This record gives sequence, C-alpha cells and structure tokens, in this order.
Amino acid sequence: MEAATSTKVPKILVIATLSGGYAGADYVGQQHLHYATNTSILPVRCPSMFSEDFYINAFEKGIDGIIVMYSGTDSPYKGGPERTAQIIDNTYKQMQERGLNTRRLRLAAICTVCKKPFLKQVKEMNETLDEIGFVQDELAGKGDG
Amino acid sequence: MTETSDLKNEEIKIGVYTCYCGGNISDVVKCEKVADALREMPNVVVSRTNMAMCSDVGQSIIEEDIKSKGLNRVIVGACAPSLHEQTFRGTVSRAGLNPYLYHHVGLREQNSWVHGNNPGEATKKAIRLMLAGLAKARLLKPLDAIKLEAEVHALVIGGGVAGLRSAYDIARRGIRVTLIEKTPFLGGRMAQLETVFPTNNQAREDLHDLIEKVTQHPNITLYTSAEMVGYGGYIGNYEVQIRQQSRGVSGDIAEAALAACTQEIPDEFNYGLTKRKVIYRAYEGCYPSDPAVDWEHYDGKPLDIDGKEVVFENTIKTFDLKVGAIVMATGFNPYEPPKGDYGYGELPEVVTLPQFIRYMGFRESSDELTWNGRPVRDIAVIHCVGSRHVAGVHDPQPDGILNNYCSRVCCTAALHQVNELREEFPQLNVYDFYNDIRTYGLEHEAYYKEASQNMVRFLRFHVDERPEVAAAPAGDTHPVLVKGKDYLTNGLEIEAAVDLVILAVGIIPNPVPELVDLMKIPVGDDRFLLEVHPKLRPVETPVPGVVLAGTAQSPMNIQESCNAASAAAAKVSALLAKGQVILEPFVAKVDLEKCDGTGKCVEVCEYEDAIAVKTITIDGKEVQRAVVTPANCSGCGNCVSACPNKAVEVQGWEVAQFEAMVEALAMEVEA
Amino acid sequence: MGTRIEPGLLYELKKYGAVGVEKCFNCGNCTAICPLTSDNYAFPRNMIRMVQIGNKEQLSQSLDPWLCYYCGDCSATCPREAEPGETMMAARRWLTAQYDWTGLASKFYTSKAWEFGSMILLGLLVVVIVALFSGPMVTEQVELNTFAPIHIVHLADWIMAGILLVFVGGNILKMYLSVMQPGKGPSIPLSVYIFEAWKPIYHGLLQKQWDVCVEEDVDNKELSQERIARITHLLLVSGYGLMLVLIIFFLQWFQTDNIYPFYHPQRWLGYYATVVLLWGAGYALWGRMKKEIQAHRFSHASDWIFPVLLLMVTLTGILQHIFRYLGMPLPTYYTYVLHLAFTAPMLILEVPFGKWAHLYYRPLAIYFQAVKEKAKEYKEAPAGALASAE
Amino acid sequence: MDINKIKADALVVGGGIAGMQSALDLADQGYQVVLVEKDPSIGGKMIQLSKVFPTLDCCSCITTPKMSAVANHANIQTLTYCEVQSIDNADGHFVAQILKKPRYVDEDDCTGCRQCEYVCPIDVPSVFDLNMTARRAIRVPFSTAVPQLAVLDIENCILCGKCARACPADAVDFTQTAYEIELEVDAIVLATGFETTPIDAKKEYGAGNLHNVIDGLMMERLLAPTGPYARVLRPGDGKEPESIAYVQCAGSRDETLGVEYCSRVCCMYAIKQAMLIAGALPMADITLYYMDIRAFGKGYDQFYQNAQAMGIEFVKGKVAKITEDENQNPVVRVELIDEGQVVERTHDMIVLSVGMVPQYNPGSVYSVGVGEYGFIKSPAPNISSTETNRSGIFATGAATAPMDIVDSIASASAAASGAAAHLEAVQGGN
Amino acid sequence: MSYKDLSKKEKTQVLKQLREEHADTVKRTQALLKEQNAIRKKIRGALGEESRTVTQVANIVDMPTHEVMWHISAMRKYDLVAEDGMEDFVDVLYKLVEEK
Repeated sequence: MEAATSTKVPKILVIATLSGGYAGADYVGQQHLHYATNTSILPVRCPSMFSEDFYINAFEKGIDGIIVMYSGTDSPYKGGPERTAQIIDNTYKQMQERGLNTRRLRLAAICTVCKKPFLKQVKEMNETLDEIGFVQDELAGKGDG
Repeated sequence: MTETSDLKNEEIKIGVYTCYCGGNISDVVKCEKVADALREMPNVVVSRTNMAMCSDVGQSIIEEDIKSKGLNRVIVGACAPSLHEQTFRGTVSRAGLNPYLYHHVGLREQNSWVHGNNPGEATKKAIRLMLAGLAKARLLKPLDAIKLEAEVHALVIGGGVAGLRSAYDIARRGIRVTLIEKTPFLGGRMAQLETVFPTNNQAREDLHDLIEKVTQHPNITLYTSAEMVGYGGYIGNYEVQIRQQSRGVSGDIAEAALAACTQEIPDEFNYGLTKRKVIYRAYEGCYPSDPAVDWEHYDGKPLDIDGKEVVFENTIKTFDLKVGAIVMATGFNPYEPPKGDYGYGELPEVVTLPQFIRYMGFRESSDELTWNGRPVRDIAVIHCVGSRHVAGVHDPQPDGILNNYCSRVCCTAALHQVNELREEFPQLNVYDFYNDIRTYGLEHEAYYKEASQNMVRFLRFHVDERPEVAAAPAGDTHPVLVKGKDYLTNGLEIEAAVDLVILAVGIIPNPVPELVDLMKIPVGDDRFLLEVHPKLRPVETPVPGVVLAGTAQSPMNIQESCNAASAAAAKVSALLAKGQVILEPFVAKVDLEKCDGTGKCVEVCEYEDAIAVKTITIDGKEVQRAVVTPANCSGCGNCVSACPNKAVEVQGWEVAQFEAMVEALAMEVEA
Repeated sequence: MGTRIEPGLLYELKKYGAVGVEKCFNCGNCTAICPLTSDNYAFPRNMIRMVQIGNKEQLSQSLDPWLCYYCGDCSATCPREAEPGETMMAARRWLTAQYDWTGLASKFYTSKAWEFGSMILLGLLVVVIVALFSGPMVTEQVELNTFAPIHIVHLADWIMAGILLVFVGGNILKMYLSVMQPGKGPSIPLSVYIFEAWKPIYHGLLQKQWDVCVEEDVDNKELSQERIARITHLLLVSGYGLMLVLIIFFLQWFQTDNIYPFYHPQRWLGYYATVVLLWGAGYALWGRMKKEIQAHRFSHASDWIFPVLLLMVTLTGILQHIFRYLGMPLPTYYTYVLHLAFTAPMLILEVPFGKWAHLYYRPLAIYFQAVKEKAKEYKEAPAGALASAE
Repeated sequence: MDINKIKADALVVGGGIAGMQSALDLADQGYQVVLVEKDPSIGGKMIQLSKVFPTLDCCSCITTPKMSAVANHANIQTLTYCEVQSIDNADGHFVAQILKKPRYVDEDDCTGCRQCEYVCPIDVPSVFDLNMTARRAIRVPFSTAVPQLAVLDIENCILCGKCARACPADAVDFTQTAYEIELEVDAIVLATGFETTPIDAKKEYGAGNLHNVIDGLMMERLLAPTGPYARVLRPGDGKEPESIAYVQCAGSRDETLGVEYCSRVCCMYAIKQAMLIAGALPMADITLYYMDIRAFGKGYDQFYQNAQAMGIEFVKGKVAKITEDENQNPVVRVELIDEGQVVERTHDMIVLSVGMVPQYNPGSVYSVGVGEYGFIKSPAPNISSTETNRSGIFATGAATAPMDIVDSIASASAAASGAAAHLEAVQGGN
Repeated sequence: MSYKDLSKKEKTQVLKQLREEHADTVKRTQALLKEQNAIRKKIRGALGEESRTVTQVANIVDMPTHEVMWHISAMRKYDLVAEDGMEDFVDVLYKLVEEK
C-alpha cells in the first residue's frame, strides 16, 4: 500500500503539564497562531507519573513522535521535573535497545506563555519525523532484521 | 465505594456533546461531522451539538439526557478545560451524576483556533480528540472531593493602595488579614503623587484615610519591612514564612537619631532628584510615623546621640504564618528610559513625569517655575515613553521584552499635570507630542479639553517617527529643541524650543522574581502577573487561592486598582468565609491488593507525610502497605511510575486512561 | 530645519476675536463638512492649525479666510465647539490688519477704545468742519444746497474718495504682495491675470460662491437661512454700489433741493438703495441680537460697528429726506450734518479697515486664487495641450 | 393583588454582566441575593454581542455560563420581568416594592419549546436584534435566555389565542396580571447598565435614515452566529458588503450630541468587529475612521497592532458627513488628517461606533447621586468607586461610567465586596 | 384559578374581556397583521417561481429593498424561507420552504 503510506501523516503526541505546556498551548490558541494538525495534546498533572513503558507502548501503538512538555523549574510539584527527566533518560535507553530513534521523544520545558518555544518544538518534531519516517516502519524494519 | 462497584456492573452509557462555541469552533470544525462520528462509537448513547453548550439551554440538554437516557458518563468538546470544565462538572452533578464522571475535551484553543487555516484536518483532529476523550470517559470513576478546614486568614503582599484596599475589604468580612510591606512605610506609589484625577484630591489625603482604616481595623496585622521568603501548602492552608527587618530606631531616640544621621543617599521617594538620610521617613506624615534605618545603605558607623555613640543593629525576625489565601498586590514601577533616549540622563532638562510630579511636590512655591535655577517658560511633554513599542522601531528592554502595551494612565496623568501647571503659571507654553490621546474614562476627556483650553499645543507623531530631543545650538533662546513631524499639519517638520522636557513614561510591573518562583504564578508576555481569564476569572491566578490586586496584573489607575483589589477581596472572602475549602480529589490512591509495601513510592515522594508505608490489617493479617494522606498529597504521580507493582494511581488521572487515549489518538480517522 | 512653533500667534488671534480656536483637537470635521472645501483648498482646520502652531508666514499668505462665507456648518457640527467659523472671521480681521499699511486696522480690531474713539473723533471732526465751512441756514424753507453748497460737498466727497482710494489701493497692493509673493517662486504670466480678471467682478457683483453653501434641501430651516444670507449679501452689494455711484458721480443730481415727482427714477433708485441697506443692517443687527444662526452667535465689536454705522447712515439719510419733504429746514440741516458725521467714518475708516473690507477682499481673493490655480495648470499641463484647449 | 414577601440579604438590580457578577460574588460568600431584571431574561447587553476583545472568545461562552450559574445558585433568586418601584428605609433595612409584570405564561409549566412562537401570526420588530428582523408577539426572548420561558407581549398581541391552543404544556395564561412583591434587604447593588447613543442622533450621519448605515450593536448581531441574517449582509438590500467602514466617536466626544466624554469601549469593539469581519468576509476591505485609537487595557494595544497587521486600514479623521449614492451605498466625507486632504469615499456599509449613555435614571427610586452625564456617582471615585451617597446602596458597571466587560466585572466584584462588608457591619456576622 | 383550568367557554370569555381591555392594541395589531399578510403573500408570490434576491423581490413586489429584507429575514427566522446560494457572489438568493 505504497499510496496509502505516502498520504499518511506522522502522528505527534504532546504530553503537557496543566501548569505549563498545556496552558502554553492554550495561549498559542488564544493568539490564533498555527501549527501542524497532526499534533494532539493531552494534559497531565506531571509527567513523572509515566514510567518508561508508557512511552514505548505509545510508539508501538503508532505514535510517531512524543514531546513531553513539562514545567521544568516552574513545576508546582516537588521532585516531579527531576523524576520526569530521569524517566525520559531511561526511556531513551530502552528505545535504543528496541531500535527506535531517540529523536522521536523530546523533553521540553514550556511555560504558560511560551508560545514561540511551543511552536518551535512542534515544528522541529515534524521536521525530525519527515526525516526519520514512521515509527511503524522502524518497528517493522527492526522486526525483519 | 459502593457507588464504584455498582458502576462496574452497570452498562456504560456516554453522552457526547460537541459545542459550536458560538462559531469559535464551528467556523473551522464541522461539528456535525464530529457528532456523527462519535455517535457510531460503542457506549455512546447520545451525540449532540449546540451553539453554546455552556449556556443554560446547553446545560439543560445534558441534564435532561442524564435523567431521561440514564447517561453515566458525559464528555463535552468545547473551549479549554480551564474555562468550563468546572461548569460542566456542576451540570452533571445537578443531574445527580458524580462530577468526576465528566470529561472535558478542548476543541478550541488547541484545535479550531490553531488550525483555522486547515478546516478539513481540524475536523479530523476534533474527531481524534473526542475519541480520546471517549476512551478516557469509559474508564472514569466516581470520586469524592476532599473537604478541608481552611485557615480563615489572608495574606496580602504589598502595602500600596491596592494592598490596603484589599486588606481592608477582607478584614471587614470578618477574616483575619496579615498585610506585609517590603519597605518600612505604607502607601506605595500613590504616596508619591500630589493631586490625582479625576477628583483633583490630594493623593496622600485619600491614601491616609484608607491607611487609618486599615491600621485601626482589629482584624488586620501589619508588618512593614517584611517579605515573604517561604511558601508551602495549598489553598486554604498555605504555610508561609515572613522575614521582617527591624526599624532600627524606636520611640524616644528616634528623633535624635534622625537629627544625628548625616549619611545621605539619593531619595527614591523623589526618584533621585533629592537626597535623604539613611535614617529616614519616606515623607512628611508617612505611616508608620517612626523613622526607619535603611539597612541596605547604612554604613554601620556609630552616631552621636545625646553624647552617646550608638550603632544600630538590624535584628531580622523570621516567623511562620498559616493563611488560607494570598493576595498579590506587588504594584508597579515607572518605566525608566535608557540613558540618552529622548535625552534622558544626558540633558539636565529632561525628566520623567513621576520625577516632575515629585519636583512639584517638594519645590518651594514661588511665582515662577524654575528648573536647575533657570526659569521655565516652555515645556514639551512626550507621550508613550516606554509604552506601545513596536518591533523594528523600538529596541526591546534589557530582558528582551518589547514594551508593546499601553500603560493606560500616562495620558490623563500627563494632561492633569499640565493643567495644574498652566493654572499655577499662566505664562507657560506647553507642547504636547502624542500619538493617540487616550483619556478614556468618563471624566478623563475633560482633562484633554481643559488642556486645549489651557492653550497646550498638541503635536501628533507617528509611532515610527518619534520626536527627537536635542540640546539647542549655542545662542538659541532655549536650551533644548524637540523636533519631529507633526501629522496634524500634514507631516510638517516642526521644532519646539523648550526649557524642560517631561517624558510621560509608562508602567512596568514591580519585579517579584522570588515570589513568582516560589509560588509558580504565571507571568504574561508583558511581565505582568497573569490571570486565568480576563473575564471569567479576572483576579485569580492558576494557583488556587492566590489572587491578584492592582498594578501587579496590568497598568491601572487608582480607581481601577482599588476595584481590582476589592474584587480580589471578594474572591478571598468567598473562599474563606465558609472556613472550609474543597479540593479536587486528584491524589494518589493505593491498590492494596497489588501493593506489597516495597516503599519505592515513599522514596520518590518529596511531600512530607503524603505517602508512607504503614502496618495495616487486611483479612486479619498484619501487612505492610503504602498509605496516602490525601491532604498532603500533591497528586504529582512520582509514586505512580515508581511502583514496581503498578499499585498506585493518581485518581482521575490514571495511566490506563492515558493509554486508552493514546490508542485512540493513534487511530486513523475519516472526516 | 523645522518650522519653530510660535506660541504667540494663538494669543494674538484671540485678541482678534477667535473664540474657541484653542479647543480644536484637529479632528477635521470642519474641513470635511465645509461645502467650499475643494482639492485646491481645505479649510478651516488648516487655518486653525496655522494659528495653533503659530505659523504667521503661512497665515499671512493665506486666502482662505476670504473664501469662507461663514455658512456656519463647521461651527454647528464641531464636536468640541471650537467655533472654526469664528477662527476664520478672526483670521479675516487679522489679515485685514496685515494688509493695512497704516496700522489702523490692527488698532481697531484689538482695542475698542481705538475703534470707537476714532469713529467718534472723525464724526465730530465732520461736525466741526461743517460748522466752519457751511453756508447760512435758511429757515423759511429747506435750502440744503445753501447750507451745504453742493460743490463743496462734492469736493469733500472727492477728497474722501481720494483718501479711500489711497487706503484701499494700498491695502490691495499689500494683499497682492503677501498673497502672490511676486518675485518668489515661478512667475505668473500677466496673461493669466488678465484672463481671470472677470472673476472678481463677477463674484463681487453676484456673490456667486454663496450658492455652494446653499444646499438643495429647502425643508431645512438652517439651510434656508443661508439662502437669506446669500440674498441679503447680493442686495447689499447692489445697494452699496448704487449709493456709491449716486454720491460720487451724481451728487448734483442726488442731493438737490428739487423735489422730484414720485415716479422719478432719482427717487426710485434712492429708495431702492435705502431699503436694501436698511434691510441689510437690520438683518445683521437683529440676527446678532437673536444669535439664532451659527454665523451670528459670536459678535466681535467690529461686527456691530459695521451694521450700526450702516443703519445710522441710512436712518439719518431717511430722516433728512423726510424732513426735507415735510419742509422742515432746521431738522433737515441737523440730520444732514449727522448723516455726514456717520458717513465719513463709514467711508474713511470702516470701508478700508473695518468689516466692510471683505466686500473687496473677498472678490480679490477669489481672483488671486483663480490666478494661482490657473498658473498651476499652466505649469502642470504640457505646453501644447493647453494651447489647443484655449 | 397578590402580595409576595421576600427577605434576603441583598438586592441586585439589573441582570447584565455586572449585576450577575455582583450577585454571584455575594452569593458565593453565603449571602441570600435577589436579582431583579426588567427584561424577561437575564444577560443584559453582553448576551447580544458576538465575540469579545481582546481574546476573541465567543461572547456566550462567557455570558451564558454566568447566567446559568446565577440561575442555578442556591443563594440567588432571580426575578425576571420585574421592576423596582420604590425603596423605603425601614429600621435600617431597605424595603423594595417590586412589580412583577405578567408574562401571560405560567413560569412553572412552560418548557421553552417555542411552539407558541411558531404559531403566533404577528411579527413585530425584534428589539434584541435591533429591529433588523422580527419576533413574534409571544416568544422565547432568545435561544440562550435564562429563564428559558416564553413571554407574551400584550402590546403587540391580537389576542387570537392560537398560542394557548398550541402549547403542549398548557402554559399560556391569559388571566395573569401584574402583582407586587415586597422585598426586604440590607444592601442594594445597582447594575442598571447603559444604552447606546441613538443611531439617529446625528443628522450629518443620515439621522438613522440610511439603511446601510448601522451601529456597533447591530453589527454585533450581524456577526453573532444567532444573528438576524445568520451572516453579515446589508440591511438595506441583503447584499454582502465588500467594503465596510467604521466611523469612530459617532456618539461620543461630541459636544453637539451632549456627550463630551469618551465611551471607552468603541475603539476596541470596532477593532474587534473589523477582525471578525475580516474572518467572515475575507475579501472585504475594512476601514476605521478615528480620532484617537484608545486601546488602553491589558492586551488591547497588541490587539490593535494585530488588526493593523491584518490589513485593516486605520484612517485618522472624523467623518463629517455620510450621504448615500444611487445604489444605497453610503458615502463618507472626511478629512484625512495625515495628508490634510478632504475625500469622499464610497463604502458598501458603514458602522457607527456609537457610545454609551446611562440606561436608567436612578434618582427617583433610589435617591442616589448622579454626575453631570447621568451616570451614578461615587463620593470617593478613586478609593471606593462603587459606593453611592447612600449607605448600603452600591453601584457598579456601566451604570457608573462607560466601561468594557473586563472593567465591569472588576467593578461588579468590588461592589459585591462593598455590599458584603456593609452586610457584615449591619448584620453583625452571618 | 389559572387559564388552563378554565372551561372552553370561560377561556373565550377571558379572551373577549382582554380584547375589550386592550381594544386599541387589538385594533392596531389587527391592521398590522392584515398589512403584513398582504405583503407576505406578495413576497411568497415573488419567490414562488424561482429563488430570488432581495432586490429582485423588491422589484417584483414594488417595495423598498430594506422592507423586503426585513420581511425575508423574519420569514427565514421562522423557517418560511431559506437561503439558496448566492448570485454574483454578493447577493443571497432565497427560496420558499415547503410547508410541513
């Protein structure tokens, strides 16, 4: 199904903190700025709740890129950002083990009014995915190999 | 608990509602298609659209559906959850459904408003987001909100007019208030004004009436020279730490110390136009009336008082307070132009409006206006200094931010000052360089007209052709020339020869990086503290129980500051009057069957006494299990990912729900 | 180098009766509402602005105040009640003073003492002169020509006319110099001046520009007031013209002890002129007292003096006429002296320096404006095109 | 005549955004509030608007939830279609006599299904839509009305009885008469709002006789998704306009109209509408003729800068005159101040940015002091802007001065704060 | 006793009495209704054959366009006419809605 895949668009999942990235995404909306429609944002209190396998599972389900927009030093949760960073680090290792390009997963600190960084993140992830292709192909390729 | 198990057996019936949002969504997204797509999905009993789901009519539809169709889950796709999630929780709750069986999907800020250029894909994305919402909805569980005793005590940060007004209003509602002011004196920026529009009253007289009410109110405790240095807890139960510096001098020796002090520094009350001693009163009649030592500048040398050598010591007191809510009334600073801008800091004849107001306050009255010993006959006023900056024309500030906002008060304040000048010195000529005159209030336009009648010559510049201020060539009649194109005279090149240039500078927020950092209050593009929504929750911050009062939020005049402060007081009163706050139940919950007491969760938790491994009895056996204290849990979820048994969840934000949502988002949809 | 703002001009114009000009916030309403505003000139805001920033040079070169007919729309619709129309009137007075080489006009407009004093002095002077040079007062019957021998009166007339001519001529010359700025800028060929020469006469006599102010909508009361003003001005011009011709050239025929029959043209011409002048003076005075229309809401001293003088001249003329017809010698002589005492200030002071002056400045302004526009056309049009068009 | 007696803590007069916010803030503090609204639905002027500046939120997304919150709040009793007749001071309380006008529809039975409205044979101009379309003699005031109940306008009814026969709930009640309600309260908040300066006030602008010259509120309706034509069309002939001009200060800053003050909202609503039109009619040229652009609030000047960037033309100059050409196209005559040129420009449609004047003179009923222009005046406008010269009576929103929604809401909360403090003082804690 | 509880005869009586009380209103509104019905009949006639713009209808019924606009918008509001595309991209066409 060559034709089908060529019209297929990579899917980007954004995990965004309510106090940071999600509010930032709302702010981008209030300013009526544009970004790619393949980006879906899920609000989370703090991404530290997700363990490594959550991300791996997501890729396996067909999500091509994940941006974790956490609150960084602005986080209202003690220890949350550090733990998030650690989990993401661990995830990178697991991704490598599974032959997944680690560029599919990004961690970025986005504040409530960070409209430019937000757009930049989405744009860069799209560029990356254009370059490295669909996760399914990568997983399939690995499987074949 | 029984409710939960009941639901397990119950068939899941979901109502799905897609809001047009009065066009905000439907102008881009084909809402009917979204509704159609969702209607076909398992568990969906009803799928509808409405012009405004949040309206009474829209809400009634949901209530009616819950009652008549037996819905036990509801999702609405509408604006951002921060705006109306609470509204719909209320709706389903009125219809007898647990409010946490509601899920809100944002289709506006994160879809129609960002994909207006691509309606087809936006509709597809809306379907995807709604499907994800549906996936979560299937896994929703009923939850009970956490009710906690609230500390009936508010902290007001800032002793300017907004802080005072707010403290007074809260106190009058029978709530204890602690007011802290960073400097040794109350009054803030308002104290530095002379007469104020639109009443022409003396600012300090109005202010002192209010200060008197505040200081005499039994519910208010006042700390000057005090700052908030520690912060913790949550709405209704904040634990803050206050650090107060001592006044240094007291009672009987105060006057003698004041007299004996010789060390001088520029007086910030007069914006550096004069000097003051390091033991000082901010101004005549200030409150508290006792002088204070300026510890930052005091050189520590002994003073000779009544023949005794006295050294003053700053004994810093730190203490904890429990408060239920916090009012941010941290105020503003006048914009200070960079050196050389409009000749500021280079030509002695260039001053800012606040400086000039101070000058008029402290100068000795005479029949002639003088500046630097020279008589002043001609004055230029330049508007929008530090405001309404445009990229490419103005440079950003040192922090990289462009002051692109209007400072709201400068037009009327400048014209008010000019009118007073002209009345006192009828021989003065005034040239007013403006872009737009923004005397917007009911009684403000009168100041503009009065200025015209006072023979003020208005000259209009274009924002990209700012007037230039330069020293006049030797031999000119005046020391300074202001040159520019006048777009009231077809862009004619004009020049005004003047003795004094007054810059109507804008307002920038008083920077409070430490507080912002501590409390995690968002700051807007313009550096002002950011409210949740300008109309829905105009004085509230996203931090529950932390509200904004006055110019910390945006430029405002005194009237608007006081209104905002009173509004903040109303929110605090509504919050604390009942003595109880209701918290969202989004806290960790341990599945006792899965937990085997490894304690991994406790290791990663940074909240004291939020989760602990305790010995409990299950089926007559004593076992080690993790136990959550909901009031102390922040709901961050550190413990969730740490648990090797996946025994912990954050209620309402369960990993399984996220996994279901991710699955839905990964599906291809047709639209 | 930019034009320096001179704050003084605004104060100066206020002395010339500019009420409210300082209130103007430059919205442009007046200019846009003005029916006379065209691509070539836009007033009154332009004028107001000159005054506000103190551009004396440009103001003194301007023709705009003369081209305004004060229909009052600008003032009536001004959102700040800055009375732009009054600024135009004040600018007219100021310009009259600028054109005046004697300096009298400036004194008249800015000082009531000067204005009234000089009028009274001149009137008294006339009385004194008559007292010194008049003939015997025949009491048996009316013999006006014995009391005031016609050749002496005529001589006095000519002297007055001479003075008037010197004053007016000088003023016009100065107006020409300041408006046309000969020597500066591209020179305007004489042919243009000749070609456009019909305009001042045409407009002066027929007051054609008024028609622009009078709009179609006749239902509107205020607009029909403009029509009345237009007709009044037309009538007045004919009245003055007639009287001037009668007095300067046909005094022998006009001032006579003969009583002509009722149908005689001498009587008819006289009556026509008298009625018209009486109407004009009455219209202005009554209007200024009632202040109903915009143009009459504010009155400078000079606005009063002109119609009052006119009224007194006309009334004394009528009285004198009546006494003569009734055969009452002494009242005839006294009213005659009074008549002269009002006529002399009217002609020597009011006509060249007073409000009357707009009767000749206005057609001249139309003329100069036309010349300027024509000259501009010449300059802009390719040489051949214009030749073929002519 | 029925006499109903109600006792409450506070009376809020006016169910617009300010009144609703005051009522909610008082009720949230635990006070019993009675909200009286003269119209059959609460919502005020704000519910007529399309979207709001500077966020471009749909207006009903802000208003309707507040209306709903008012209607559902346990501490608020809403009396619509009621007017306060008199206020007496009795033993330190206020006693208000309130006239309940007959709806001719039973409030308990009506379901708001609009079947009566559909069978009603008579169409009369709809004031809600600024007379641009019709409504029936019996009707539900608008789609998001609170309460969602029909009301019969007896002044335009032919009394045929069709509605009564059509009503599935048998709710039409021709026996209803007006009755009085006696209300005892300790505090009053006046939120009586504003009117716009009449569109026919200025004869130079066609005195309301030019059909393609409309006012700002009419444009709000045209832009609202529930508007009279469901799109932006010329009321004069139904054509889609390709060139639209705004005439600023068409009812403010104009002494010939007796409105010397700035109405504060017109610049922003005009810019907002211009942006919305640019969205609805992407090909349309939009021009704003202004004297000063007063974009003063938080985020407002940035909004103005965005509008300029979108290509909306801003022209400094006050329009002096509007006439009409043979195709009913309005023609403006204006001096372009920047160039000093007078031009006549033809547009397809003109919007007069009319200003704000007080809705109601509170003098006779409430004896509160008003200022020069009829807005309720505070004795201490800076420190306590919502107080009036009568203790216990507060005033808020556009009843006190022209103001936008953001400022009205702040003022409303401030009035609630004042009223609550007053209640605390006179009741000694609750 | 409210209206719904009355007998049919009593209801007629109440209406009759109200009509007497509001005699002037009824007279005025009935005249208005008559005029309105006549106009609507003409407009329906004009729209009967094909979809037309407001200007076209106005020409046929010989009424000012703004009045026709008002009536058509009223009819659209109560689902008696509906939009039917555009003419020349600027003029909305209206058609009659079939009575249910």
